[in-house]
Amino acid sequence: MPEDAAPALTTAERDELRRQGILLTSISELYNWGRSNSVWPLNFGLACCAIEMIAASMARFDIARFGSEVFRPSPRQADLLIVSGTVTKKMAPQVVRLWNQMPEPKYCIAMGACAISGGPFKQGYNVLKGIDRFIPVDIYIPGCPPRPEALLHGLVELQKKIRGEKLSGPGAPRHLQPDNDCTYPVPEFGEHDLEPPRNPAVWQPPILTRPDKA
Amino acid sequence: MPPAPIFATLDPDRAFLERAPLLVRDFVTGLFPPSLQWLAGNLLAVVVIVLFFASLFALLTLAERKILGRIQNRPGPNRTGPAGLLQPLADAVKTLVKEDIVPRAADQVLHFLAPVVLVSLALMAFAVLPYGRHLVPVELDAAVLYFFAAGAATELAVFMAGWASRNKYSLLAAMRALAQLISYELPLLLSVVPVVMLAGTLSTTGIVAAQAGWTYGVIPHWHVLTPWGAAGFLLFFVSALAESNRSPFDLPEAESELIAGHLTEYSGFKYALFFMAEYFGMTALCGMGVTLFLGGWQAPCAFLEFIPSYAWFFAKLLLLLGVFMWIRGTLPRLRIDQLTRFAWKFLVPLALINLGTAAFWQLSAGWSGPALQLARWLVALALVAGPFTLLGRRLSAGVAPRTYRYAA
Amino acid sequence: MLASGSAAAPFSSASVRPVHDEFHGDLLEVSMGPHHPSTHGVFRMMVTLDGETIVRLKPVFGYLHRNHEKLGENTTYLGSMPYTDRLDYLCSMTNNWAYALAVEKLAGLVPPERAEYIRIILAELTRLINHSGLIGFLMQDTGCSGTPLMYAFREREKVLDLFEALSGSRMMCNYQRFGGCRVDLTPAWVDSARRLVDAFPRFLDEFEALLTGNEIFMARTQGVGRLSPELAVNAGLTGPVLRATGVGHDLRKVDAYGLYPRFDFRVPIGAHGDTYDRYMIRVLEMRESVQILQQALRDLPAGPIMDPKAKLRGLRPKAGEAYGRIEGAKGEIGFFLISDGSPNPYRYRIRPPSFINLTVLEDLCLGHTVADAVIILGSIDIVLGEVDR
Amino acid sequence: METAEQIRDRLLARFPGAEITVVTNPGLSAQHSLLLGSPHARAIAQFLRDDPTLRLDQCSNVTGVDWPEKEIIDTVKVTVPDPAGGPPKVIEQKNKRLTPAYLEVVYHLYSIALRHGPVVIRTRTGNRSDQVDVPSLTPVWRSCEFQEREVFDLFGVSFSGHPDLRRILMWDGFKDYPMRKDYVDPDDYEWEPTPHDEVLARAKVHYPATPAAPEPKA
Amino acid sequence: MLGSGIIKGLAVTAKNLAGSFHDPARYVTQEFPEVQPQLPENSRNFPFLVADDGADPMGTLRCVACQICEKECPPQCIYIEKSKDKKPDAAGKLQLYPAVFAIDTSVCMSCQICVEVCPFDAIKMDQVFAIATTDRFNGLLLNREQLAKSNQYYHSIHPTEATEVDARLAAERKAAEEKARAAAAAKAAAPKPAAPPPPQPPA
Repeated sequence: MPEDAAPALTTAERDELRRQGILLTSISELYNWGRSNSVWPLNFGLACCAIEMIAASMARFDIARFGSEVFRPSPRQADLLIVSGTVTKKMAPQVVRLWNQMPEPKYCIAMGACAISGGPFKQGYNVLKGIDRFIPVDIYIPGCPPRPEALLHGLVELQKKIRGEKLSGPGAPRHLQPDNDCTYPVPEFGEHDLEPPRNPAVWQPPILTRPDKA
Repeated sequence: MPPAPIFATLDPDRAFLERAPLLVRDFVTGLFPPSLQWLAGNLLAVVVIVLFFASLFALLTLAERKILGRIQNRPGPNRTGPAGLLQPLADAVKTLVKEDIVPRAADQVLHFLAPVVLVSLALMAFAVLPYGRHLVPVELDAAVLYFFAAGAATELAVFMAGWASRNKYSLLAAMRALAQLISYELPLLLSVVPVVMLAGTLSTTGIVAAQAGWTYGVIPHWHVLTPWGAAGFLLFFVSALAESNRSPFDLPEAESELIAGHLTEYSGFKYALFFMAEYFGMTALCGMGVTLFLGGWQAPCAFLEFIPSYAWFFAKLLLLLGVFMWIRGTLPRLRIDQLTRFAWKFLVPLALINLGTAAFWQLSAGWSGPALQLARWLVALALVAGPFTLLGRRLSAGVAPRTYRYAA
Repeated sequence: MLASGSAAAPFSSASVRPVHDEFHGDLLEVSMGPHHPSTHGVFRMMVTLDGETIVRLKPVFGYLHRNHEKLGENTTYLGSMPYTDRLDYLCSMTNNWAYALAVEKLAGLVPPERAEYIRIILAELTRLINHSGLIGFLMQDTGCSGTPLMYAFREREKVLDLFEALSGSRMMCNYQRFGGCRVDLTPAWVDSARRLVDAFPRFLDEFEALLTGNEIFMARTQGVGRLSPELAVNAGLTGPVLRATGVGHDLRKVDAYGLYPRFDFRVPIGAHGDTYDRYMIRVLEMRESVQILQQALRDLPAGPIMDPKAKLRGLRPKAGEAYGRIEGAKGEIGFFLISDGSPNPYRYRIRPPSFINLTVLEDLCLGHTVADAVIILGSIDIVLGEVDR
Repeated sequence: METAEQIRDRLLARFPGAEITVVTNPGLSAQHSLLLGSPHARAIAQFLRDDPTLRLDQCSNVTGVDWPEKEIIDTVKVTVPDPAGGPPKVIEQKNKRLTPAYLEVVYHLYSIALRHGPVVIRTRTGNRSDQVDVPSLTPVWRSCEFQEREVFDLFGVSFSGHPDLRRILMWDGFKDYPMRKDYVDPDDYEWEPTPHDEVLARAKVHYPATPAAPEPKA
Repeated sequence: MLGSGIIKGLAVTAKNLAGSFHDPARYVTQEFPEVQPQLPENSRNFPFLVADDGADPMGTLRCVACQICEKECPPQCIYIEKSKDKKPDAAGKLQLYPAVFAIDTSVCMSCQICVEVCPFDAIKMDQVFAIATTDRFNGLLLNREQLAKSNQYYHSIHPTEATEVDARLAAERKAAEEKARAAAAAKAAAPKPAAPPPPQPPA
């Protein structure tokens, strides 16, 4: 509600607005409650972390308790992309494509060191140093690999994040902003590296300052 | 125009619970002017069926996830609402608010129509099932025919979806769906023919009525308790699994091979509609199975008749659906050629022979005395078991457990 | 048994009909993967279909190529050990062992007896979880709704609990060291391992009751993906895939590395080389592994677990080269190291069994359907971390 | 099993014109290998596979090794006559030379039928730039198919006679040979909070040019 | 007979379905956020720095900034800068300390090699795993203050190992003290006795 935009409201109008606000609030609560309790991940494993992701859906940990055991193989029906493992440069375009194919509202969890930053393999010539160079990531789960419980914890954090989203206003999530077509450019294979090697709209690292070491 | 009899007339001997649905109906239709009561009654039936089966669908998805969970030593969804009961609601909200993606290359009209057609066809099948003693939404003389006509058309909607998506996996799924339709419609129908033949009617109420009564008050006269009926029920059940695309015949949406088959390009609520139609189809087929072979709404023993008939119907229905889920939790999937071979070389001949068994059963109905009765049973059982064994041996030729050697 | 006279290596039939053919209509080219539920990660198969029948299949690799060998040449010998965990990330213990073996050959270290026993125990436990997990995944590909996989992972969690109690990590154990092992077994650990091993045959029985005699499973797997022993040997296949063709080649017997000659176990071999054989060989191997485990846990000697000559840091083996290989769960996993006397290996090469086992994928799949290709791939047992490295 | 020298002798008897050298392995495993000259390599490989006493039916492992030119300083003692007519002096003379640069392919052969091995054979390219051809052994052992493709992809060794020589791990348009020792990977070091050595040097390019900023946490 | 294998399989799943209601071996779920996992002692996730005194962690870090772990760390996720001055350690010896000690948990592979190579028992493995975050850059880079945990904490997660380490350190300290005492005695025996000044902590 842009409150400062309407300074000359009568009390009645103000009450009316408030009532709408309450309605809107309960709708948004239902909306967020439904989405947060029905997060269907994409059935998409990349590397070692995928095994822990599978383990999280197995009997010991049972991700089904959160309503998330419906691992959809098709991106069209998935709400959550768990990037579970090393994203190589050869794989990065496909990951971005999958992300583009998912319908909004969608979320991304970078599971494990490799997905966050390239992890132990970051010095490799074919390893992308973190999937957040191309797509926006909501939750980062460090670990190599994170325990299944850590993934469940990440999922709970994601549910919290979804529940905290607002339906309107400037803080609205990406998919509710009108001028957002929610597609991300897919990098292409170049002669030495991906082209472009990063998506500057998504990847904005802070500037590191460091005293001279030597 | 006089009000058409939507439901059969009220039986005054019945208990209150038995009559309760009718009383509610009469109360609601009574609120309308008499000239509109036929319309109100029809609409009420439609609304009740849609609402009831939609919520049954919601519960079934939850039940399936919970049963699969329990089979796999885990609880399944249990934190959305008390014991996870609100999980379907959350899923519904989620699918409703998801973005709806139509691929640019897809046939826009067919891509939209397929789920709509599928759900409406699946819903149509519910019109002729007798849910209770007097609860038949539409009393049709050719109810069985109508039911299978509506059921067969659903596969066309699957084909529509697969073709319209312009996705190679969807296309493969569409091809599979058609092959499956052609193969399994036949045994499904053939397994029903004996029932129709013996009951002498295509009306579902008539078929249920033909299974009324008990021997000694405890052994019901259900078709499934006769040799031909048991065989027919098994044939029907297997064909119904295939017809409703359930494991082990879930080839069109074979997840491990074809991503999600015909559903690959569907998102949001359209996907939910497909899911709903699958469950509707499964429920309707189970309902038909209950009607044809398990005595419909009849109680299993005379002294259990105090429980209202619709409760019996739904108890049997849920039992069958539970078996569907149990099978889904156990069995791997067949291959498309094995699926068709199974239908044409095994189910169809068995169903045809079963027709003969049923005919024999009907002809020998007059045999009396324990010796003749025994002979009747033996002959009928032999007619069922013999072909099953022989055809089964041919079908599984070359497929057997093996013994293994050890290297020196 | 093995033909030796053929002049050239056997290849899959080269005469595949063209994609466009006026008599048969167009063929369908499907790219299965790298995102596909049944490619066990990010493997990709370019499949050409005639109806549903495969007429051409080209595997595409590299979607998980994380430059393992390059990293291995830029880090110390010890520093590569945790990376080997991530090769075949289901079997970190056997990878550790193979690498340790190669370095021990290079540096002349000899692990003490107790360490060898511990290695055997851990390797066989790894074999149990790998094979049961593989069968679970295979059944998933065959279309089960997760049930066998769940049972397999139920048991796997028990083994992982043991691994975690010993090494600290569930999957990435980083446990073996050059010349021995990092941590010693405690008596409590041995007891729980013994309990697990004794209960394992019951699980196997249940698993087999669920799968082995199932008519649908047999129909899906028997006669599917047949492989001749000649081709299998020539294509360098190893492990259960090779033994399913009837070649009794098991490095535990052939190389007799570690202390395997002390143990009484048999090597099951198949006769048909089809998918069902590959499944059954693994089931039987698990039963043999249980035998080995029972003997090892019974006879576990006391003593040190590290070669006294070994030191943790600053290993600089003499210049030279060595190739160490062991029978991993998926086949022969080998490490080829060239040392130039510096702390880093000059060349660090992994011989990945599942990569080489994929050589025959096209031969196995031709003439079968998409559904078969999926289970054939599943029965070869690949892990992409190892295929692409 | 025969030693490498015995095999070489037998091979030389069978293939009189072939170049076959025993490459000694100074390491503890002492696994010597046979260096095969390109012209006869495939025929020799086939002989090794089919020879009844060897029957090396399994080619287990194929590896590329990059040997760039390396400067070696040989210390030679030279006797120099004293120009002043005294007794000749022995002085040490340091000769710098470059080792030839080449790419090497190593094959580990085993016999499954006779349960012995390994016999290690090697082939070498002429140099690292334009003469990178060696004969492919894929027609002899099918197991070399993917492994030789991998060597081609990562080292740039071109196998003549390989049925399907394409890049296997990297994408098709990739130009470099990343496993060579002189490969420089593309720069993406803009966020390296814990860099070292070479990485530190490369990461610093991305840091702002503030000299010796005070550590904020101290 | 056709179907017997299928029925056997159905029996197995039915047994598990029923067993999940009464048999703990057939109902293995640990409901995570409520039931925390029982981690074994050896379990490890990310490293932490041991501080002898939990009240003053920065003053009593065992780490002497020798940078061995930084060099041995396979993925190179540790960054250390030595201090310019020296502080006395627990044994009273003047030692450098890390002015900067950063571990990038977005890179760390939990391999434990830093722990193995540390000659001062200064770095150990933590067991905390519920650390999912939305903060990519600052949430994952742990600095000295975040890494330092007390010796009591170390005892609480790895009791056996911590007791061993404490015993070893005490023995080393005692040996050092005895050596110092012997040296002092030797000096005292010398004509000009001059006791070594007690180590003063710098201000």
